[in-house]
Amino acid sequence: MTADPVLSLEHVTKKFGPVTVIDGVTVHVRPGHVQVLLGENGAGKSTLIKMMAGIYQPDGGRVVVDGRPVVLSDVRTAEALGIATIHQELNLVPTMSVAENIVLGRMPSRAGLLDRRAVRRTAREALARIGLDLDVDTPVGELGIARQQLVEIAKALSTKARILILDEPTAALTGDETDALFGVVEELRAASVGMVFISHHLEEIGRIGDSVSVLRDGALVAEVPATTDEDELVRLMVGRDITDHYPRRRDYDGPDEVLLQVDRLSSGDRLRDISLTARAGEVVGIAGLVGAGRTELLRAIAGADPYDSGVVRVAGRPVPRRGVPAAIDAGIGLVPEDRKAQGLVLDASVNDNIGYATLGSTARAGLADRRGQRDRARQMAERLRIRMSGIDQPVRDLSGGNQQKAVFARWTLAGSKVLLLDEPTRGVDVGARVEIYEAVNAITAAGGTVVMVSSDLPEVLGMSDRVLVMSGGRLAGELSREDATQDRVMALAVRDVDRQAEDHTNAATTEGTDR
Amino acid sequence: NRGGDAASGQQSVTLSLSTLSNPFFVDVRDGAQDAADELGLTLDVVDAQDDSATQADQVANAITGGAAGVIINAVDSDAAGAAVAPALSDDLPVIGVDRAVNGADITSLVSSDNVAGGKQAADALAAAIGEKGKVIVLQGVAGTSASRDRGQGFAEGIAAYPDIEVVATQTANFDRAEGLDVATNLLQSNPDVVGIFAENDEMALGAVQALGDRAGSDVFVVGFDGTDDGLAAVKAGTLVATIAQQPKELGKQAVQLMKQVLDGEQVAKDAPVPVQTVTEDNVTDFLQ
Amino acid sequence: MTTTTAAPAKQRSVRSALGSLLSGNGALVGLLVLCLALYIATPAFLTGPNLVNIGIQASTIAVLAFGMTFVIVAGGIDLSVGSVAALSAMASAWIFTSAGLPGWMSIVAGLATGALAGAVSGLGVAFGRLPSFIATLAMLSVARGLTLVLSDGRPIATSDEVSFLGSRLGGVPVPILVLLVTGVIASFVLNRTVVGREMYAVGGNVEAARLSGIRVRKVLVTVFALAGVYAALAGMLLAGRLNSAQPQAASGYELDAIAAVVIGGASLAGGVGKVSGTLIGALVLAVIRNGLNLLNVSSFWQQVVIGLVIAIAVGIDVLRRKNTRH
Amino acid sequence: MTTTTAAPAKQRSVRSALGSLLSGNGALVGLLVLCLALYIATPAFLTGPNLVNIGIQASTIAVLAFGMTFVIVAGGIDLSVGSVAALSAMASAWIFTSAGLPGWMSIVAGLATGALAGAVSGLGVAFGRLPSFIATLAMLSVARGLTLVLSDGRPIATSDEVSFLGSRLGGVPVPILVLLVTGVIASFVLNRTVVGREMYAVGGNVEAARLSGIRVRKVLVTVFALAGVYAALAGMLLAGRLNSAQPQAASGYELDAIAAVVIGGASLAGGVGKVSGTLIGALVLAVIRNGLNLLNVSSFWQQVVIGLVIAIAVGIDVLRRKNTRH
Ligand SMILES: Nc1ncnc2c1ncn2[C@@H]1O[C@H](COP(=O)(O)OP(=O)(O)OP(=O)(O)O)[C@@H](O)[C@H]1O
Ligand SMILES: Nc1ncnc2c1ncn2[C@@H]1O[C@H](COP(=O)(O)OP(=O)(O)OP(=O)(O)O)[C@@H](O)[C@H]1O
Ligand SMILES: [Mg+2]
Ligand SMILES: [Mg+2]
Repeated sequence: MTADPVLSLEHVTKKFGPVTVIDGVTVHVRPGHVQVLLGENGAGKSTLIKMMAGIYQPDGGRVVVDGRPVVLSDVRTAEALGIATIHQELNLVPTMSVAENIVLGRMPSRAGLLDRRAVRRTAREALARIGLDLDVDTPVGELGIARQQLVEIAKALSTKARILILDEPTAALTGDETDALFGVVEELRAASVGMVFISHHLEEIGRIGDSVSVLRDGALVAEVPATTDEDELVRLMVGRDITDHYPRRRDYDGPDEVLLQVDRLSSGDRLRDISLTARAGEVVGIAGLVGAGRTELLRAIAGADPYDSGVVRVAGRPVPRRGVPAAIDAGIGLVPEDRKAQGLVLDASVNDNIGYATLGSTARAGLADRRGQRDRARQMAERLRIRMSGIDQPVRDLSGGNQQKAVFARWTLAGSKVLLLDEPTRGVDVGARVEIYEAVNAITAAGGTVVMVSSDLPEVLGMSDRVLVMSGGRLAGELSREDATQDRVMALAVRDVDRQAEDHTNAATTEGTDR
Repeated sequence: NRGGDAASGQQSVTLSLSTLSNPFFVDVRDGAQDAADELGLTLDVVDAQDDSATQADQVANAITGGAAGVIINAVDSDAAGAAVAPALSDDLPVIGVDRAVNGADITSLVSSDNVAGGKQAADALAAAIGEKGKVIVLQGVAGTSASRDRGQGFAEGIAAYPDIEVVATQTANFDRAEGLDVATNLLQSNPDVVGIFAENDEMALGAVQALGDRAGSDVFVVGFDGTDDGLAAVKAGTLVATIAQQPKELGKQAVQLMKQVLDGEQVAKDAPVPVQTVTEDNVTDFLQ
Repeated sequence: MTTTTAAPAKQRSVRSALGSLLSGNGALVGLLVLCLALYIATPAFLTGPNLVNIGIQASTIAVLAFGMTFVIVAGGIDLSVGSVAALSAMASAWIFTSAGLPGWMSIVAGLATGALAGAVSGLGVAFGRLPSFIATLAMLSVARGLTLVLSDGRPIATSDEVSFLGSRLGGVPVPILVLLVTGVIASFVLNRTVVGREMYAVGGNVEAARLSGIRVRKVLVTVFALAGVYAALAGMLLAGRLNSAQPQAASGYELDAIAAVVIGGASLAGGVGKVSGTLIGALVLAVIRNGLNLLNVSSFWQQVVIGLVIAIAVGIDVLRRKNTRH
Repeated sequence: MTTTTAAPAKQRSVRSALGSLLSGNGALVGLLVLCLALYIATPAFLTGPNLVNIGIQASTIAVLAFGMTFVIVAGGIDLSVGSVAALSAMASAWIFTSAGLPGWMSIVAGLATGALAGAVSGLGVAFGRLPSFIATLAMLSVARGLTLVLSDGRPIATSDEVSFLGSRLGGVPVPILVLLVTGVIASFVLNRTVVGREMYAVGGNVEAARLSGIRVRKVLVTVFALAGVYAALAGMLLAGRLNSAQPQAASGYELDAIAAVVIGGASLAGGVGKVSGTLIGALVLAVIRNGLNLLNVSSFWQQVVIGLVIAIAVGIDVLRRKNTRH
């Protein structure tokens, strides 16, 4: 606390049109110190750090670096001052290789010519630092979102900055990767790098932070030590108590029915022979490490990707393998993991985005039910507390967490009987998370079933009635709510199932030829 | 055995036309085709789509394709010289049709004189408007030799009438729809115009459309080419005159000359096909 | 219950479609500046008859561009509209003149030709997975070739029904009526129908649209077929004005149509675009050409001026939007 | 130290640029199928002189398309290349014939004109924030107009230096040499230089590029200026073959150039594209035209066939890629 700040925002204000998003906030970044920013979705955290990164210029107040006021007119200026940023939304070029993405904007070169060897070397070093083993020539677009996030982190770390801003770097990560990242943060702390850290995972704050600036509606409400008790942080942040973080309730009292049944689903080497069931009124959680094939499984069930063999049944009836519309007709809905690429039409309004899945079903004679749609979207936005200037605001201008809520709202509105959630609360604040969980409760109470993939283990454990664990494209095991603990899940997730897998495949082939 | 056609034993000749989407050149082709059928030649017709480079490519392809001779209707006279050079150096006969081929010593040129035609158009228009008043000119595609030559001839011709003033010269790209729009606009800003010269019949017909009832009574339009539609308009009195080239005759004579050359006969360097001013008086001679 | 609420809803919908067609829009400022400049430069510009002329002259491009708006909103591009317009008009004239079928059939045949050509491009994009640029570039060539084959390179006279499209109805030019009606319909389709809203979704993020259960292929085929129908109408409008279908009609109009849509504020990246903007874009182009004729600018310099005005018109819009944003 | 390591690195880089130019690529299968079909159809196709013809005939579009590759990779489109080619060639001829400057100056003047025109478009895109479609559509019109103004609508004779570009050098046609050299340079720029890689970044995700500190505007101006230089070269090549700069030269070539790039596997969404693919695309177009001439297909049907072949060539590529994916 004693060191002088390397970077300060002093009484900064930021407006978008008539809306004041940041109002007279002061934040200091000190060397060897992790400054946490905490606040609900849309509180202004990302806006604040964008003023440190040279993306936005404050409308009032000033930015001070090394005691001197500066104007960070663009990203390069900020970089020149040693400021590196990991943005909340991925900023990678999907068509380019991992290596080139890592050195983007500062490619090693001689006389304008690319030094390809140095590019690869820099990239490998950067990946090694966070313990990521990846072919650096892979196009980034072929990676899952978690690995993309890790590449983004590696990219920022490789700049050797003295100020590092991390905007929700852990949102897409599982425990191991988070641990690796925090290891690097500790190193950087020792090397006197000043850091800003944003996360909606409160337990991470105590682990890594030094002090916490709490924002509410764009204003600074408190600055407290990171050791502050979590409940107190929540109170500061949302202005009320949240007693139960995982309010799972089983209110369904209808007939016990298997709603979703997956039989021996296989797809290449990414999904191998997966069978599972989900019953009415039940939440089935799926845990696993990054790359375990969880996303693939949900996408196959939802008709988003073709699969090689196997049958998906809803309420006993096989779902025709004719893409997403057939799955939707059968009552399946998918909240995809990558909201920007797969979930949202960014230029369209919140209203439109919430309505896409119900556009056809609510229409009369081919005409869209615009008024009904607005009413429904408004209600749903209210229920999930989407923070926006109006229902017609482009979803692009929403904060990350609120964008996630908009995708969730679409499927809640569609009233799917079988709802598949892929990382449903990634980037969602504690308060809003509870709203989403309540929505899940409502769906199961009404006799639906929810299959939830999440890398947030406490969430899987807290909200699931049953936990399936995936590893290497297979189901590694199943745990009841009572048996499910972090250790047991992790033990299954890392279990080497490869040999077992081979045996299985052999058996399956023989069986296949016999038939 | 150059130009031998295995199937028929006929010699094949390539006719490279500047474009086939203009009825005038369709007529050139038809005349050429008729003559070829009559004389026992195989005629390969290629369409350069008004692009000099395409034309050069097509001539080159004709040579490698084994043509016995090339009849070229140049997209542009100057550019065509380079295009036919390889054919000439291969000792293939090259006959120009309708437009000159500059910078190359071609075997013969069958053409009507566009500059002279422009002058005739000026005279016809002057006669129709009583040698005085304001006129406008609709130009063809800027930079094409047809547009240049006809425009030049008209300008020279009209200069002989001191009481006639050209108040506007605008391009309508040889296109009927553009002729309609541009003429409409020009009549708007020059309401007292009494005559219009269009560098081809298509634009002239567009101008007639723009004039409506006034065509042929208040305002007189002169076209160029003598296409079927143009001649019909002259007969109907909406067009005062069109400068008729004889496209079929052009095509026919070019093929006939080619046959003579291939048979080893000597031919003249220039084979002029007359252009004629077609008015109501003589239009029936041109209508088939 | 349902019927009583449905009736007023329908009334409102037509009114709001008109409203959205005419509502303040991007390039409007550019258009107004242009008109003001011409008003000062020449007295012939701001006269009733000249404004009617502009309306007529804008009609072909505007109708083409309305159809193009569907395609661009859905994230595609249609290079074939000019050729399809010519082919449809030629088919219409041919049905009447050569096949000797009744006149109303000629209109139906023209529209059907356009729809078919558009649907073929759409199938190529949706099922053949061709980039729309390629599928419609191919159609540009094929349709023009078929037009030439059908007509043997010569104009064909149109039926009276088609010629009516180029005439006047009680003093009002039919092309302007067609422009207005097709504009309102296009706006209605884009704003009020399910498939219209789906076009925005497909253009905005095709993956998100697909995962939301939107039948992307169906939408794409619909979009191109609609563009084909609009092209057919534009082609017949043009033929009607000339009383004949021309083999080279509307060639190169695709760039004008795309320009009209983009000047009107649509993005070639898809997902953004309004019919009202497209109309303004088409008017900008027609006004420039009209104005340059009125001012009798040399045809060489005309092209220079047209280019500059297009850049400036869009530039004004970009500036205006930048200012309101921040 | 640095020099010793630099030398082999440079050798490798040139070799690998050539390698990547020729390496197996998307539409290659389409091209080979096309050639096979023509080989079967006519004996005149697979002869030395005819293949040389194809090379010469492909050269103009290929050089234009190489320049277009930069633009498309960077996520833009350049409609002005045909006009800029004509303007540059005209400026080159004018400098020599009318201004009477020495012949080598005519080449320099041509290239400078192209670079300038391209840079102006680029500035419009980068600083004027115009969509590249609009900025270059405006330039299409302006450059053509200036060409007409400069030439007064008449062809101008070229200098010997420019005519050399259309001649032969020891039996090898210079256009083919130019095609190869410019192709290798383009491939080298895209793959080996920093600004080349930045083009992919800007085209792939402009926001990510900006946030990574890439000077997006500088990249955009460079891209369009390069396309202008390539257009100028293509224009002089064309003029050299005809010994005269034509006022209407290369009009409409922009669509062919874009088609060549897209047939070669690039995406109009940006971020994807290879020079080797573009070359194949240009060859596909040249082979179709050559083949149809050799087969003496009626010129009306030619357009139909060209359209179909373009669709099929790209369709084969799409199928092939789909198969290798899964
Ligand atoms: N470009 C923009 N235009 C208009 N409003 C914006 C823009 N960017 C952000 N906002 C608004 O500013 C507010 C703050 O957004 P910001 O992204 O800073 O929130 P955040 O605290 O990072 O939230 P989250 O936790 O969800 O990421 C939000 O209400 C958002 O809608
Ligand atoms: N299109 C693809 N081609 C090749 N491999 C792929 C493709 N998509 C995903 N993979 C790989 O398949 C594996 C399973 O990925 P998936 O995204 O399903 O994992 P996951 O368990 O959902 O993890 P997470 O979503 O947290 O990354 C990963 O190794 C991923 O890199
Ligand atoms: Mg944020
Ligand atoms: Mg996943």
